[in-house]
Amino acid sequence: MQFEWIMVPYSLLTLFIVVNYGLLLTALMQKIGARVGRRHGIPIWQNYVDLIKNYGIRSSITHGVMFYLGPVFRLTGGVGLLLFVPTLYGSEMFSNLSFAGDLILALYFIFFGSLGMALGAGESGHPHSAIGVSRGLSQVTTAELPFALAVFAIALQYQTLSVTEIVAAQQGSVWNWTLFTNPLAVAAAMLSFLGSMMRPPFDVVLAPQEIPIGPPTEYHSSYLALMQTNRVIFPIAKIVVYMNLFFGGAATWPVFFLKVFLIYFFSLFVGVVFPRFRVEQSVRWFLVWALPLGIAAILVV
Amino acid sequence: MVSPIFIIAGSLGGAFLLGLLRDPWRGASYVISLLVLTFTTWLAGSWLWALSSGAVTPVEILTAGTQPPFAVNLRLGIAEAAMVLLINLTGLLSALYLKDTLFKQGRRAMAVLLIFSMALSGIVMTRDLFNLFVFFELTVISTGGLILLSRDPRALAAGFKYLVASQVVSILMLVGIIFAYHATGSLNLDDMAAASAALLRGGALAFFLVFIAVVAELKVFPANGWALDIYESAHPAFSALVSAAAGSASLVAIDKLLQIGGPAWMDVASIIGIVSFVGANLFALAQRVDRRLLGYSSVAQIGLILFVVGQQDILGERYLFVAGGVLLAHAVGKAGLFWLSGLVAGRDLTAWSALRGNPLLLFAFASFLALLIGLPPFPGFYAKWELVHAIAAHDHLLELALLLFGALVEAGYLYRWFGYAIKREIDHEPIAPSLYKRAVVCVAVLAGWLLAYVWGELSPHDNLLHAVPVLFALAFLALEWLPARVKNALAIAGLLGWFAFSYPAYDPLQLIFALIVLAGGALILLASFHSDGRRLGFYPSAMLMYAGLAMLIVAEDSFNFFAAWESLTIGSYFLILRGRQSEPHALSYLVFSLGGAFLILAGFALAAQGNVQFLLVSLAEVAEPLAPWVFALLAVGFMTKTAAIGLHIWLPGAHAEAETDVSPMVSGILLKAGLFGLFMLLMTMGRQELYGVDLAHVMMWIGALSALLGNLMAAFQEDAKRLLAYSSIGQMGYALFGLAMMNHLGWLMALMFVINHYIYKSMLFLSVGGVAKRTGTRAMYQMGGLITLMPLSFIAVLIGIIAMSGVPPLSGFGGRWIFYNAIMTSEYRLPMILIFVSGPIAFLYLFRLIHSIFLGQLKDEHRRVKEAPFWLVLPQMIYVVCLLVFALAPGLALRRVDAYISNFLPQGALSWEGLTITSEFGYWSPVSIMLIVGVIFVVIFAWLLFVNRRAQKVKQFNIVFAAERPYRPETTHYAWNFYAPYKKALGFLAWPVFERFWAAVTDLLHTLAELLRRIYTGNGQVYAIHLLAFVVVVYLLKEGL
Amino acid sequence: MIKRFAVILLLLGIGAIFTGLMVNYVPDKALNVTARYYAEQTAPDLGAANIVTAIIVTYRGLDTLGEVTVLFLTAAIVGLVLARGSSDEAPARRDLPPPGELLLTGTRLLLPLILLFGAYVFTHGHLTPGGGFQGGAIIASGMLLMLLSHPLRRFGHRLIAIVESIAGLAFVGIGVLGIALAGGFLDNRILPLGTFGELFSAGAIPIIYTFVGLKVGAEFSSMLVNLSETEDL
Amino acid sequence: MKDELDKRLDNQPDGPERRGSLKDIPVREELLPRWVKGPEGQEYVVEPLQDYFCQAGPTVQTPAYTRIIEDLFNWARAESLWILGFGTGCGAIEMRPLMTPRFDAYRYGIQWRPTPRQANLFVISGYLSVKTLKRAIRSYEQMQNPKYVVGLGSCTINGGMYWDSYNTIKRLDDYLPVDLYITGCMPRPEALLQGFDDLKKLIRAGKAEGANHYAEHFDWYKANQKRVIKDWDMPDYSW
Amino acid sequence: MDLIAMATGFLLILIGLFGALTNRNILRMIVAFAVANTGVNLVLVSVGYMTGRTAPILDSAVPVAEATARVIDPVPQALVLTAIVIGVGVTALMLAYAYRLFKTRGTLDISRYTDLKW
Repeated sequence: MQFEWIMVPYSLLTLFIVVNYGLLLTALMQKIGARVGRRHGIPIWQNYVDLIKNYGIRSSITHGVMFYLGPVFRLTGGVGLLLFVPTLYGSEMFSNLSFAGDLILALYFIFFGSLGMALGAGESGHPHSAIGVSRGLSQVTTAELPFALAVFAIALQYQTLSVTEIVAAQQGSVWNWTLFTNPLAVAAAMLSFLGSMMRPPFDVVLAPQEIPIGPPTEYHSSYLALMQTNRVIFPIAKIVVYMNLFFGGAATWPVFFLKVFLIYFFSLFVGVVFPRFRVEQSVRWFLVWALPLGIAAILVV
Repeated sequence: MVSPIFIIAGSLGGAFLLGLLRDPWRGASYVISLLVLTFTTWLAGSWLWALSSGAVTPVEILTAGTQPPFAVNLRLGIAEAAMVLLINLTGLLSALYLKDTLFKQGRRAMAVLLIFSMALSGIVMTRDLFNLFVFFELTVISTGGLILLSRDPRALAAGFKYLVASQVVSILMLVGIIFAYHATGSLNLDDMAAASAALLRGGALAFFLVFIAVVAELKVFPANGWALDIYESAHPAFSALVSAAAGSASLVAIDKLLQIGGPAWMDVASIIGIVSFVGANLFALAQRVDRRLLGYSSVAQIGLILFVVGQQDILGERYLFVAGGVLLAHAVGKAGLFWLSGLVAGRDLTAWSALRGNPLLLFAFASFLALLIGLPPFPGFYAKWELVHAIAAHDHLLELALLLFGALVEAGYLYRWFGYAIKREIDHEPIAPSLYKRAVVCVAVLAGWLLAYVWGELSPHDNLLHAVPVLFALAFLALEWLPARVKNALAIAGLLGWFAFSYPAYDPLQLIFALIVLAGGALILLASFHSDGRRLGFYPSAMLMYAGLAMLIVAEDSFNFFAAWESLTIGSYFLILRGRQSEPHALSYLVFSLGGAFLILAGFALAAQGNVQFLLVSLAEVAEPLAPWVFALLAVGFMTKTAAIGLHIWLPGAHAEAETDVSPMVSGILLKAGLFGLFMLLMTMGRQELYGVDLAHVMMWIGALSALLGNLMAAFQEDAKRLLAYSSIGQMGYALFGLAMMNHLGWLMALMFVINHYIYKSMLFLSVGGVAKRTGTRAMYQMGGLITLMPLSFIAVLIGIIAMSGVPPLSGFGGRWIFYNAIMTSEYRLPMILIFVSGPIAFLYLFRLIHSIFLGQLKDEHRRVKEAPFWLVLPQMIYVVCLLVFALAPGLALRRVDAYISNFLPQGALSWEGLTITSEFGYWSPVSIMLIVGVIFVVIFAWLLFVNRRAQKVKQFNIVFAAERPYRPETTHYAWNFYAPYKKALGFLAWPVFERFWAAVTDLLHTLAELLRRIYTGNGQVYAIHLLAFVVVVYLLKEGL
Repeated sequence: MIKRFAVILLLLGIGAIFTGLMVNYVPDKALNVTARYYAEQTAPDLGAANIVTAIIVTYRGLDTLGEVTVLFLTAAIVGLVLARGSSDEAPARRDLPPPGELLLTGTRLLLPLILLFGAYVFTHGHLTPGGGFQGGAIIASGMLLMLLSHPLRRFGHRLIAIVESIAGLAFVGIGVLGIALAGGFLDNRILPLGTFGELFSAGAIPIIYTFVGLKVGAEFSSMLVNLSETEDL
Repeated sequence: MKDELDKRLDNQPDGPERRGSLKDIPVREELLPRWVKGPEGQEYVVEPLQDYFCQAGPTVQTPAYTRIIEDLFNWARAESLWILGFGTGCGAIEMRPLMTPRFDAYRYGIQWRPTPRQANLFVISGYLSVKTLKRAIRSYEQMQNPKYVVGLGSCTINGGMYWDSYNTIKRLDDYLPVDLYITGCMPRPEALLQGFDDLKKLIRAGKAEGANHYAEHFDWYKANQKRVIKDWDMPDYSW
Repeated sequence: MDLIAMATGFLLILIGLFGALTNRNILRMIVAFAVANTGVNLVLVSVGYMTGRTAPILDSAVPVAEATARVIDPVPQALVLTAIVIGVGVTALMLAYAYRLFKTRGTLDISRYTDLKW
């Protein structure tokens, strides 16, 4: 596959859909979470309002170049990740820019935004930002591990690293999904997914009220707006990867919305049930519970 | 030709003539002594020349006009001539050195000196057993006199102990001689050899007594307490004589006896020799006094030569070459060191730091040590090479192991000493100003290098002193007076010139390594433009390292490979030692490197099976039972260099403490030598199985463990350079892992790591080094907020860490992508898990690096810090460009290598179509990724600039701080123990288990040495008892055997 | 005590070696090759009646040269050892009671005879038992007698040294002459062999032995003098 | 220490000027100018207040170019009130119930933010001691324009029951530009919700320009603040 | 009984060595070594001895022609002379050392001269 100009509007369209869906979805998730607490929670459009408000803040400060660039990195990471993976299976329109690389690209591009963000947060000079980064990075070392193993396992299983081909291999029947053909890998990956969603019990990175909110402590106004934008794109982009790898992908938008919702909901569901882990606890948790699953997944393939 | 008898007659005449002179005529006496010694030296030299040029044949000197065995006869062959020359030259030089002392002591002392060298020459030349005894006694008595030249009051007691011991020796010897005479009816050695069957049957005990007496004269371990006391207390010039000349003479005597004794006794000599070598070296570990240390070392060296003498049956015609090489190297080195010790005022090893003021003497010191240890290009190197090959070919594996162990211990304590000289405080008196003494030392240095040349010529291999790179490196010794910048330009020109010159000869793999070593080396050297002054010692060392690397790449046979390996080890050792706090680290680097080198040597020796020339490609043909062992030895040797886990403890200190521009050299370039070796090994030997275990699999585990633990430990470092150093361990682990996968992409990945690691590690070391230079600290938590002050360094580090972490779009991702494709076809899956674990850990330390240094809070004392010097920044910027180019077009380098690797592993090659790289499993388009990411980034950035154009720039304390304000930058900068919670969870993995292990090993050795050396109680009687015990024990063992 | 025990144990070992030597020792029934050669050839070749002397002076002349050198060396070193630091201490000498009349007279009487006897012994070394070493030792004993009788007397080191050195040089010189005039170093046949059994026979042997005798005498004397001077009187 | 510093400052080229600025040195040790020695031996003075803190004052931030966009923004600002989680006095206790199911302020787009950077509403919850005032000012200044202040309870209006206390301020409006007071001692959560609703109206109407007011009358506010805060150990405007 | 001289010689050597290794006084050691040396010399000459033969001096009693059958082995005799002289030399040297040692150290006990060790 090669680059064609038509991909640009197609990709922008994907982006547009995903942003809007994400804004609503995250609000919905918050509402569901609120309902667990017997509240009504924010209005469904609240994310739009917050976003507009933040773009509308008149003043801002900057701590330096990296501080300024941090959110740019962050959003580039989210958008890039989204665009490097085909959103809808079989649709040339929504294959985005996946010609540039395969699964491995997606896997490593996940870190692009986090790295830039961490750098930006670092330049703010706020110790809480640094503490948040420290926690985040520490946690990610083991949280990503089962996912990596699962990816390796299914790459071995399907003998390919191309996302499209992996999805193709899962077509036909629900039973062809990796979820059923390789449940161990999926289990490992889904545990890992919990760790990457910044939700309880793995949200010690942000830990509101403790280290205010971790890395973004100093971010505000349009910086924050960019990050909020990313906050709706990035999880979905990640979920798209999971969906493609483990849950048969999606051929149409409704299926896409449904699957993304369900996968997202899984993290929310766990999050409202469990309290927060400290970093070393979560590291141990991943090593003890998720890692063996991943290893088993590799060995049985 | 003048008859060699005049060597004896002349000395005696001279000695008697001295008696005629009046006591106050010191000058005349001295001149006579010198004339006599010059005469004998000239005589010996002319004979050596004539004999070696083939002008004359070995000459038999009859006395009394009667044929042997009825009269005493002497013989002068080429070996004897060389020894006599050595003895008399040492005597002459010592006489020069002793000028003041001799003037003070008068003609009698001079006469004794003359007789001493006469007696030693006699020992060498005589062919009569009893005559040998007479000369030995002359040596003993004159030693008794010459000890008194020392101003040390303790020398007297030492002399008495010596006399006691030699009385015992002479009693045994006489009894032995007379019974040997009785058994053979002759005192002539040749007759005895002819009748050796009879002698050994009936008079075995007689021979034993003579043999053991001569062996005891050699001061073998452990019956040598008196000798050590003499070495410690005697005048250094005399110690030089004892060590160099007397030791050599006694060895010749032993050699003569072994002609009688035959193989059975050669074995005894070998065992005594090797025990001496190992034991004395071990004891030397605990020494703090220079001359006593040299004494132990002498004992060890003599033991080694005794071992060689004992191995003459298997060395065959190479015996003289080997024995001569070791012996002459020892003699010159040891004599030189003793002479040097006379220039140093203090007796503690650390007092040698006084040498630091004088580069010439320091060079001499280094040369002598290299001579002793047998480093290239000195004779000992050639000799040990052949020795090891011979004993390996005859399956004397235990001896081989002991030999290498002893040599390693020796290198350890000698280079520890060198480290003291380079690094310790100069708090002692300066070195003695005597011109004579310095001249003598210089002559010894010259002799050493001359021998190096001669041995190179004699060896069947290439003369290392003919190798252009080595010569180039040595040329810098002569250019030391030039300013550093000029030398730097020369060095860069040299590297690039050599690259251009050799370019056509490289195959793709070599080309990649050559690019890194030569072009890359030149690039790093740009940073050295920063230093002004003369930078003594830097360029010869650096160029030696580069020379070794350049030669390593093109080496075709094992000898050249190993010689290159040793050169680069030595060069880099000197380089590393230059760092401010690097003394212990340089030492551990050297010890590990030499240990690894010895394993390599053993591996080659086993593989060669006695072949003089062993092509590296013939490693593939090594037969089965041996092959896995060879593989294992070589692999471990190479892995020492790549600092695989377990053998890594030298690396962090060595890389971290090195100078700013040295760290990238040793990290970015030097580590690749090990990888090159592994490439070479795997290409030739492929997979090997030992006890059913696939060694490649083991390597894979080692690689994975290195990657994991290296990364993990890097994450817990507070010192920026140490962090980078540990990260190198991890990175090398990745490369090792890739290699061990033994598939196409695995190797490609390893090569990718070779290139990438060179670029980003050099860059990071340079920028971190620049920062450390400006801030005066390497502890990251003491820095912070430097981004605005050192923006270029920041950019370099930023690009570096993005590349290193493998995040797209920079080149590190290529490595990860190839890695994933490679593991798809690998058979072993478990080690992957470790690699997977270690991957994200890289983020930990990389972020910490950039955050703690450049981000966060700026410290007060760094407010006026400037950007790193231009010459440090320039190469960094070039690296940035390289990284970007390499990220965009990895094919530039990889495509050819990909094709090249297909020669070995055809499966799984990549296909390069247009912008996309495709493997069996996936695809990747570097340019597209770069463009897409770039476009998205620019768009978003532009948007942010638009909406956020009026941002107010604030200062470092303008942070929300729970409504408070920060107290100080130091307390606000979150950097120390950055990963505290992580440490809580996984810190146990970074427990320094290997450090503890190696520390325990060295402690054990030192404790052993410290405890066991107490057998040398200082009591002369005890020494004599040792001697008798030695005799009895050897007797019993020999009987038992 | 442990040390003593260890020594005994070790000496038992050495004793075992010696016993081994003795047990294996079988006395020769006839002269071996070397000895036979000496017995047969000494008289015709060298013209010396005392075979041992011939061996010492000529056949194994190099040993003897070494031997002489040992003495020279010892004398020199004893001088060195004792000279060392003797300058800085000048012990107060006390007067001794004069040596007895008997000793003095005896010395005066015997000394010339002793010296004469010594000279006889070394000049006749090639004919009779005796030789340079024995003669030299006899001469030195005369010296000892003198030292006993005149404890405070200081002898001329210079003279002793000159005698010693000249004798040594002569020995070496004669040896070198052997290269030029005869078969090799220390060959005695630089002079005619003369009539077997006469004083002036056996080539250079008597001359060498004379020098050896002088040298040995001088060296022993030198040692004795040096040692006697150490006495703190 | 201070004398010596003075002496050494006199020797500097710009010494006298610096001396001027040193006159009102706050008592805090960490804010004293100090001599620092750089790694390469250069010595210089670090004045924490100058060097650590941005010296710029607040500026009046103009609304967006067009009315429509500004209205949109004002609507959004009103519907997205992010309260700084800073309870200054006992009134903070009345804020908590707003987060509970019973009152659930989230329904109205009201959320709490742990950092002033991201909050746009500062609720001064009750009496404000002088000591807390300093922190409140800092936090307020660290919020971004536009930002709103709500005075909660009578203490913020006239000192309330602390009207004669020696160390509480009596009238919040003298120190920070208050957009809205919610009276009562204490006002119930319902009153708070009502107050927020009123604030929303103000915002939507574009009348809640406290931040710009503060910037315009910065000197007046500062003078008032400094009058009560004796140990003014911070820059005039805390960015 | 032929070996009585030799045995005596060996015994002397052992006695001498025992004395030298157990007496701490260096003068006694020197004397002991002298004893041992004597033993060595005795062994030396005893090796050359042949029963019933005469000294290797050719005179009227032993004509040249009969020498081979009548004289004992002359070589050990020559050697023993050299050995004796060397022994004397070493003994003298040791005595001189003993003197100096006593002068400088004030003791003749060899176990006190242990400032050089290890």
